[in-house]
Amino acid sequence: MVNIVTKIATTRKRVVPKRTIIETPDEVLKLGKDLQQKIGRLFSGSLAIREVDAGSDNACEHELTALTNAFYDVERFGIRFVASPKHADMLLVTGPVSRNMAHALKVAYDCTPTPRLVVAVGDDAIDGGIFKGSYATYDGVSSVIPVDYAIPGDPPSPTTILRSLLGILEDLEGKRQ
Amino acid sequence: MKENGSNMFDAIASPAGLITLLSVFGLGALGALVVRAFDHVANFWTAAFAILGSLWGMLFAGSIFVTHHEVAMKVATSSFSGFSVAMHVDKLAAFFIFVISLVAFFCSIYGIGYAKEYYKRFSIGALGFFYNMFILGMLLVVTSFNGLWFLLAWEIMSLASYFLVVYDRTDRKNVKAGYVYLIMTHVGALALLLALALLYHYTHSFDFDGIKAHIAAVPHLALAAVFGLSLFGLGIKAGVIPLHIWLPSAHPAAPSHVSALMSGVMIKTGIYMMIRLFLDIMGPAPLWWGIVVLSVGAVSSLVGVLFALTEHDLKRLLAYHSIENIGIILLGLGSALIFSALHRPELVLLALAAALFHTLNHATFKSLLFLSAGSVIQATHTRNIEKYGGLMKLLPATGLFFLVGSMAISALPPFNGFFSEWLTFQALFGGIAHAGGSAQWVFVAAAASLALTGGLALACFVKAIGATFLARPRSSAARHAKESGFSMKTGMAGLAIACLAIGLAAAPVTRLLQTVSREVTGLSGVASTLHVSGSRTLVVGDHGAVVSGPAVALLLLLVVVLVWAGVRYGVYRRQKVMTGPTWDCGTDLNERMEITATGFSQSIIRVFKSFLLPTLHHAVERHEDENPYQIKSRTVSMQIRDMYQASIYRPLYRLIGMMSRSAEWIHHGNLSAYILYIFAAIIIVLAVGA
Amino acid sequence: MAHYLLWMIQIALVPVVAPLGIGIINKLKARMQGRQGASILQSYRNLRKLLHKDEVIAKDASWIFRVAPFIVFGVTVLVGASIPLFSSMLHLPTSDLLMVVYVLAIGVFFLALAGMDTGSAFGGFGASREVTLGAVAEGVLIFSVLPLVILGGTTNLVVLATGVTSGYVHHLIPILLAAFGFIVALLAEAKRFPFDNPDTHLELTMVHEAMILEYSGKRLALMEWAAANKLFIFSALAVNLFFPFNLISSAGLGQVMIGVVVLLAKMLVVYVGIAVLESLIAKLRYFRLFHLLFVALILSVVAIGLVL
Amino acid sequence: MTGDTGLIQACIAILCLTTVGLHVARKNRNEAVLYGLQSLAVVSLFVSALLEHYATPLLIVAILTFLVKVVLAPLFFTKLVKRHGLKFAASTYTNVPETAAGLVIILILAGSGIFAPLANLVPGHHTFLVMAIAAMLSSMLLMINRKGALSQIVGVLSLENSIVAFAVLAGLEQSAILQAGIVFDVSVWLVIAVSMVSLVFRHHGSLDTSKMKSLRH
Repeated sequence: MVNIVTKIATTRKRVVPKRTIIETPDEVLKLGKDLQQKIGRLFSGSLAIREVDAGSDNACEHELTALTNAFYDVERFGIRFVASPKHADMLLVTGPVSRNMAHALKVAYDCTPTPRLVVAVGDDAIDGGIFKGSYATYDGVSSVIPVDYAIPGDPPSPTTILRSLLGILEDLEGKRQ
Repeated sequence: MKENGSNMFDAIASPAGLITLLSVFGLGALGALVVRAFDHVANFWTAAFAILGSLWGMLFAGSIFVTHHEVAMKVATSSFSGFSVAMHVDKLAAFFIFVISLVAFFCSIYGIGYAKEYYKRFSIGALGFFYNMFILGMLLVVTSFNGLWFLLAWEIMSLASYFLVVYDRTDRKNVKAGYVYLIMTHVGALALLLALALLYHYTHSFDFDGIKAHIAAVPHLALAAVFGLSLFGLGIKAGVIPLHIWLPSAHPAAPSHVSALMSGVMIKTGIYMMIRLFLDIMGPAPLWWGIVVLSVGAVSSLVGVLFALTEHDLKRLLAYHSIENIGIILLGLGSALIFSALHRPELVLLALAAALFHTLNHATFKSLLFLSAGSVIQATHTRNIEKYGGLMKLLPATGLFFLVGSMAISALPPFNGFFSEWLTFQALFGGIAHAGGSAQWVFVAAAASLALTGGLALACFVKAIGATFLARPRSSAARHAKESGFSMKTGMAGLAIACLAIGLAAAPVTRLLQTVSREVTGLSGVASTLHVSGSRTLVVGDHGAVVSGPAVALLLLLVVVLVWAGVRYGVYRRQKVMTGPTWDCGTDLNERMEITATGFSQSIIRVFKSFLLPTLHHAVERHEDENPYQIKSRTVSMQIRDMYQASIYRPLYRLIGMMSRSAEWIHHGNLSAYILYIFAAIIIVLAVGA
Repeated sequence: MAHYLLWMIQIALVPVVAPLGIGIINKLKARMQGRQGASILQSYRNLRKLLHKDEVIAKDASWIFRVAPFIVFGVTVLVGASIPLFSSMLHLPTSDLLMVVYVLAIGVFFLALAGMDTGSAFGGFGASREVTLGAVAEGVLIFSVLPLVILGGTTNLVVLATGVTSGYVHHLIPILLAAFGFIVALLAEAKRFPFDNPDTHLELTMVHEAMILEYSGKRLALMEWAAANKLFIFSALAVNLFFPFNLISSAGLGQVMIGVVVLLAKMLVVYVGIAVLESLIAKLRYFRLFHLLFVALILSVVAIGLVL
Repeated sequence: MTGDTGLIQACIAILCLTTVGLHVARKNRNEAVLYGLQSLAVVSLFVSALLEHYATPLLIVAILTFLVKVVLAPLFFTKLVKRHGLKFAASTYTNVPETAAGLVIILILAGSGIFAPLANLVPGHHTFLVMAIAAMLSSMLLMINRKGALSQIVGVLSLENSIVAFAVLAGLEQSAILQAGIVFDVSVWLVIAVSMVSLVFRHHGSLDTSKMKSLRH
């Protein structure tokens, strides 16, 4: 315990000057502020996302986990990744829904309490992508559960994901008016 | 009730009342034999007389409390000098009569429905006879005032309960359980006989008041011997730890309403006699008596609950909990003995009131638990918890009653279990604060074991309820279980209400028990640290550790209802509540994937493994012929080595076996040789005699 | 200030401030990980959103699953109102050490049952671990407060919280030992770091999260809120029993304000301590936890020895 | 029981001699006859008691003992011997000198201090009581000594006779309990003797108890 504390104290905070790397570009910050404002109005400030991996090739997972690192840190905008679909408002489904995962996806969808959103992330989830037409998959999430929105890209970068999320929330806000 | 004018109560609290009480049960017993040919009639006859008798018992006990009478009756027989049918009912005996009658009342109501299972299989008349004789025996034990008469009543009680244990003869295990029970009870009775004989030798009387008068004549060593013997004998009946072997096998073997009576009340007769002997008759006890009783109580409570956790036979689990609760009662009794040795009368009253209160509470919630376990077993025809599951939806009433019983036994307010454990804790804390020297550390150990026992009891009953009543049924028997009959439900409902009522009326009940303990210990003039203010709150000590039954119940109810209303109506009202699948990572759930009772208690067994000595046994069966690597079946069996069985009883069995084998040479089949032995024996006896 | 106003504060203090505490801990942990982290009011937003959502209840669940959240939350509110927070004048018939422990045990009882009720594997194991830990932690809790009970002569918490100050000075060491025992029991009961990681959902380690996995909507909100309350209650007890300097006895507005502020300041120290602890050490293996608990028990017994 | 000592002396003498005779007798038939003689001696004791002061129950008992013991029992034994051809009583464990030595030891024992309290129950009949005790002990020796089941039964019956004699000599003849006891005892014994012997014989084919070792397991 002691050596950790001493190590934290002694190491210099910034090996590389902060403003070049750590400083999040203003574009992400602006996106974040808008997201936070929209979530505040639509989900009373806390959007719980359950990320369901329906047989994805882990590319989208990397991008989605990047959202929670120190650089993007979506938690400060009110977005939370939760463990069980029962706690979630939005299901981010990745991957072309392999045969084995179809039932699990169906159960996850049934378990999510309404008002719920299903967002297909990545080209595989939208229409099977590079695995399109294979005997092992159902070619996209929409063939198993109703999909509300989609985020194209193989895989979409964290910024695109944030931008699409903002678009989704704006569209939702439009519908709700 | 006015003190003097109520002549109705005076009439009841008299020898006549006592005799009617005993004769009602006697009649019930004999009548059951007479009509044993017709099952239905015998069942109703037994139940009617048992219910009538227990009602009268409660009335009788109540009137003794109201009129402060002491019913005494003595019929001296000329031929045997020591023996006299002496009956004496003071407040302590009246309290135990009330406990016996209360439990017997609800068990008999329950019995009407439960005995239907035995129609045409076994003789209901015999069941009725032994049931009534059993209750009669218990009533005689608590009212007898002569040593030999007490032993006679003790025998009636033990034999009647033996025949009830082996009532279901078809199951080999029951017969063996009865066998072990019979041997151990009579070893206990022998110890008691020796103790009373020793007392008779010095005080020349078997009557308790005679013994009490001449107690000074008994030398110190003999008094210690009597204490040891009676603690051993009564300990077997009460089921304290090293002598508990018979209890977990005998109680479950009996029909459920009888095992409720046995577990709820019969083991309390041991406690009654301990109080009568150690506190009332044998005067101021030396310090080491209290320490012995306290440590036995601490060990019993902790070990009892640990073994209960490893059980997956529902009734054995409850039987082990009886051992645990007897341990808690002994904690109260032991601290009372220590305080009387240290001459701190105000703490003696607190500790004894705690022990008596827990006796009453344990009688109610343990019998409730056994009755509800009985209806679960009747519905599923098996005692193995692993075969239950999901019964809360199929047996809603039994589930609710079992829940109430479990909350009471894990000492959760507002039920009665909490208040007696609270009093026991106060007694132990008082001991830690005020007792000097070594007694202090025994109190610390006892408090530690009680705290740990409380938590583990809660763990055990979460396991029992979870595995039995929640989630999905694990076997077809559990899937087709049907709710038990009306009489069984009323029996259980009565006891559940009793648990709650005693919890709410904790303060007045404790004041009543204080008068009992004042009378037993003869400390009438002393102000006790425990006093009841405003008939609602219990206050201990001058700084006032306050606890009040009705207030807690009211606050809990108020808070839960307010929260429910607040959320239900205060918040956005248009939420929908849908029933969907259990998520569990999206897999398809079947009943094998629920947690089982063994799985549940596995972590606790690992934590206490140095004590419970769990053994894991892998048996792998392979296909010999085709492919040795292809496993046909794999069975994993986990057992708990019962430390007491292994370290005390098995060597004992081996010793007795060896001794009997060494005496076998005398048995060689030659008739004349046997007559020679008789002849020689006569000569020797006469020679010694002359 | 009118007496009943004081009561309003006493009752409302725990449920209102508890989520803030959780927010502070998460914020500090995020800060120590270099992230900016969610705002400290985020837990209020989560609760508000969950309260407005619909619910999906498992079809295998019985009425216990439906009733448990109200009981668990109600129990924490009742205990919150009966423990000594800022004023020594307010005490209920339930403000007794054993009553507090056993009333909280009702919460644990129904939480564990609800966990097992849906028949999922996680709920079962969560309940088993929770109840096992709870059993030993309850003993440690009672024993760590025992030195104070012996000093104060009673188990009444309000009296303990005020009475101990007198005997405080020449019993410093036993009280510190007992305080360490109490902190360990606090971490065990509130399922904080060395015992259970509140953020993780790893089957191997989660205890509290496993039981509320199947809850949704307003029932999930109540369960999470109850967990926050429980942590607040135990830290309030730790602060007021072992460092009891702020309990006011008069009902003046100024006095009350000071009392509350001092209480929250002292609680802040505890929360910061928890956040730092959670960032520094790794979670202990499940069966090593009981070694920690038994060490805490032995320390409390040593403290009792010193006090006797 | 203070009747004229001459008659009593004769009866007691017969009693002791018959028990000694039983030890010596080889043939079962002789044993039956000796037993009949012994019972006759006991009955005559009853008669002498009756002479002294008449009591109807005592009379009934005397008649009954006479009928059963003197007439029926020997008859039954001889019929049994004839039917199963048990002419010879099975041999004994000890040869004749040893049995004689045993009898002497018994006589000394009977007279010694051990049985003193029993012997001087009635000071007048001290010698008679001693001889009755001696008869008892020797019939027990007979039971131990003999291997044949039949002679063991005769041994028991003679023990029973000597007990009755002792009781009568000790002045208990008037007490109803003794009489009832005797009647009961006799009837029970007969029933047992009959069923036991026939059963044992059918099962073992012989009455020699030493062959019944298989009973042990």
